[in-house]
Amino acid sequence: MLKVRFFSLIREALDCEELNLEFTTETVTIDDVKRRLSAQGGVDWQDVLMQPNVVHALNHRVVDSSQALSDGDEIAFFPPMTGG
Amino acid sequence: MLKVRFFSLIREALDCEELNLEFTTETVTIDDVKRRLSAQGGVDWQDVLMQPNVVHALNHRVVDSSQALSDGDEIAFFPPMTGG
Amino acid sequence: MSVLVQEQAFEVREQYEQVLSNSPGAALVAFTGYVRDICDYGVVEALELEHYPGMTEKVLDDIGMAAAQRFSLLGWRIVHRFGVLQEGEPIVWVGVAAAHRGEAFAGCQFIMDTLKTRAPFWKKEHLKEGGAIWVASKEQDEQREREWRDSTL
Amino acid sequence: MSVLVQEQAFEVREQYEQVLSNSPGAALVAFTGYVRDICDYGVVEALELEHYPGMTEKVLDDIGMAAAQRFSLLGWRIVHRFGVLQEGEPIVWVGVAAAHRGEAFAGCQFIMDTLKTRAPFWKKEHLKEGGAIWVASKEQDEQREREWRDSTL
Repeated sequence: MLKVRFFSLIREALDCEELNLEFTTETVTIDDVKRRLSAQGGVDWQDVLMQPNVVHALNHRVVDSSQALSDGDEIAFFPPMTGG
Repeated sequence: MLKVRFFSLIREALDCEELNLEFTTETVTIDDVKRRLSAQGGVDWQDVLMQPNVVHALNHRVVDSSQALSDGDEIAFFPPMTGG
Repeated sequence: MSVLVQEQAFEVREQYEQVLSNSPGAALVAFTGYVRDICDYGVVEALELEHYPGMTEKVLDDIGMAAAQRFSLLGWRIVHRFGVLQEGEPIVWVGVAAAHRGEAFAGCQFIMDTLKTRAPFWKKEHLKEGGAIWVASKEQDEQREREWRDSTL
Repeated sequence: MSVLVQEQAFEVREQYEQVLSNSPGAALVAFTGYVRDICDYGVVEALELEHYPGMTEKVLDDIGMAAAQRFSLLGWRIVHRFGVLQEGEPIVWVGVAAAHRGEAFAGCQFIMDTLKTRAPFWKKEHLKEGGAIWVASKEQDEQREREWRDSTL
């Protein structure tokens, strides 16, 4: 199972904080996860997740969207940070 | 009258905190004051006051030793500052 | 050598003590960021700060340790609040101690510049006139973080 | 917008409040300098600070006002102690507030660099092994102050 979390503007736009996704041979990278969520969520999800400035984290570290995944991983999608 | 004050290493070397000097036509600049103090204090005073890094203040502002004086002025001699 | 992420206010004297607790150091530089009263869209009533629990602490710890190594820091502490904060309230406090002031200034600035673009916090400004808007990330902040990466200092 | 020169210790929270008292500002940078434990000649037991009453306050005020103008500061405060201070005790605290963090860091650094070479304070280090020595001014400090004078920032 993959845990997928959404923050800030993306959480609001998708109206979703968190979901679980089965880990399969079709969800090998973060890009695969984005494609699968876009397919099942429809055009609204696609618009949000495919924005060029979406940041991806894997197990609490920012990574490239081509990053390979393992079963049990926690993935997160969020806009650029604005702390401090 | 001119008030002359000494601080830090210079105060210790001269064993003097403060003295008054009559304001005359021969004490027109800070350089004149140094010459007069060296003449009356002897070679020890001359050695201390003629050191190249001595800082001169006139009425609480650092000035050049050629600065012209007025009666009632406060002059001070001290080494480079080391605060902070 | 420590990170504090919390909703509540913090006592500034305690933070100084934390920075100095391990090693005295001769120079301490501390940055505090407060909720602004004005933003691009009007007068700010409150700031809402969302963060990513778990990731936040890890990233702040990485940033502090990187700064400590790069600038020979003798102590450091990063305090960042989340939740709803009123205008004028402190949001973030970063303190670093070093043997010399140059390292302390640079270390504190490095932490702030890096934290701005790397720590998972998101600000939403609630306006006095009503409505709320997510703060957009600034190109200037990205630029500052890149400069540290390119610099050999 | 204020200078405090005193022998006693000071409360850090009060200094923050002083800096913010006139205008909130979104960024505050504060520097604290402490008595070092080691010097070139041995272990430091205490530091004796002599100053020039009357001139000190005037020079610190000039430096603060120059910084305020140059870096658009919204608030500033300079606290400097004199007399005999023990190892680890705070000597100086400089806090500045500005709308943005870049100005706050630069303003605080400018005040420290200028104060080091322009404010009439002299340090004498009392060693644990006995004896005392006047601290020599550093060429590096003079250099830093010159750089601000030559800079157009």
